[in-house]
Amino acid sequence: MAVRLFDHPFDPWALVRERERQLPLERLGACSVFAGRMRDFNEAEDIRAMFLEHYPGMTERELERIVAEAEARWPSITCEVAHRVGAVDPSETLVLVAVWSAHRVAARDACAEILERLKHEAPFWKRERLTDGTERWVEQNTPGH
Amino acid sequence: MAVRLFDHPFDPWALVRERERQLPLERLGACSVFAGRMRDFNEAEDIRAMFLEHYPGMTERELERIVAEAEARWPSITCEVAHRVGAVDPSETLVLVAVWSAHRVAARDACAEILERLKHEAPFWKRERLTDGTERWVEQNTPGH
Amino acid sequence: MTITVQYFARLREDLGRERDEVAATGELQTVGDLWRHLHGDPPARLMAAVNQAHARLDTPVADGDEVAFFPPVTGG
Amino acid sequence: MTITVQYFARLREDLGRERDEVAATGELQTVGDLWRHLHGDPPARLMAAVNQAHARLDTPVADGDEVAFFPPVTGG
Repeated sequence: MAVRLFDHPFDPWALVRERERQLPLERLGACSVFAGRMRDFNEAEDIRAMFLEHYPGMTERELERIVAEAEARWPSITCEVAHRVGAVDPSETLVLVAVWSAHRVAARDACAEILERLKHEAPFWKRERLTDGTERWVEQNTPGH
Repeated sequence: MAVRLFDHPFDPWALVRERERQLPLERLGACSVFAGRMRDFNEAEDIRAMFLEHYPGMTERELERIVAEAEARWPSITCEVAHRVGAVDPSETLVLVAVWSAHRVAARDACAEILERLKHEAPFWKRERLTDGTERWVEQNTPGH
Repeated sequence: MTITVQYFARLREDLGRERDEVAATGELQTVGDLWRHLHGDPPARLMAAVNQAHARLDTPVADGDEVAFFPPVTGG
Repeated sequence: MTITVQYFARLREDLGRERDEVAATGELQTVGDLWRHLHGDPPARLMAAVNQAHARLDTPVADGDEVAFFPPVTGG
């Protein structure tokens, strides 16, 4: 398990590749990855920037718990989770979930489950700054399944 | 749409990153990727190497058709598909499916659908060489959903 | 002895402060008791944590606990 | 005029050749006719393509077509 918070831009594919250098890929036939980026629009409004507030301490614990529970449910998986905090600009990566497994169904299902639980359980809050200068809190995440 | 066949090892994350340099990521908030690697075991046997036979011409047409049909079903998506052919060693990447979209459900569902259709419709055939020197054709792919 | 109460995001802004310190008494047995003691009726969709783990309004609180209240999370 | 028939993977090995050329006649109206003409009863799970698109045993064939027979595909 690896869970990381970044307060600066990170390259999700470099992170995945770096992790894979330490993994026995000849036994892990499947890798499922989700990368979420900051969009420059939301609910028909143009967004200039975002601030990601979080609850230091609880955030890391929650991410580790979510990953540990996925590893208990799909024992063969290996996971990497990363999330931005603080000020974020459009197109930057907000979240990365990567799951390796011997088989594709476990990798795919665990990747989706970790992302959904992260979105509904990990203590992050998005505050958007619109192009007209006003700011607003994102009220809730859209359902993913 | 981009569909590529490689007769030599390729780095899936370099491919994804290269493609993203041409994409408007500030509008594509979600990226779902699957990378399949050659394992050194299958059905309890140790595998030393693999040869991926394909049907030149039909392979490219099928991959393009599968991606085009996914793009018709999920109009917002952008796709990248790559597949190895020829001789492959364990841990090398066999297949890459990457799907970008404004929203995560479309990216995730389209990525899974393209992979499943590729596995059951694109004309590739795996021939495995076991560690005892014998060779065998893989009879069929396991169901993915 | 006290219970520390933290607020996040819109809730922190609406309340105008980041935290409260509350004297632990026998009447404050649950997360819900704590909110009602400080702010009255809890709003819809209020989320809470005790010692950095998710909690509900009926989760017990004890002297020395770190309690947090926050709106629905929106990460990812 | 002829129909080109290609074989792939285990089927190519079992038949001992990569292709056949068949004279187009009025009796060879479908993919299934072509297989039966060349090899008798079709095996279970036989897959076929006409002009590089998936086909079934009842798919029509015509003069000049490229027909292929192969076992279940195993890519990905």
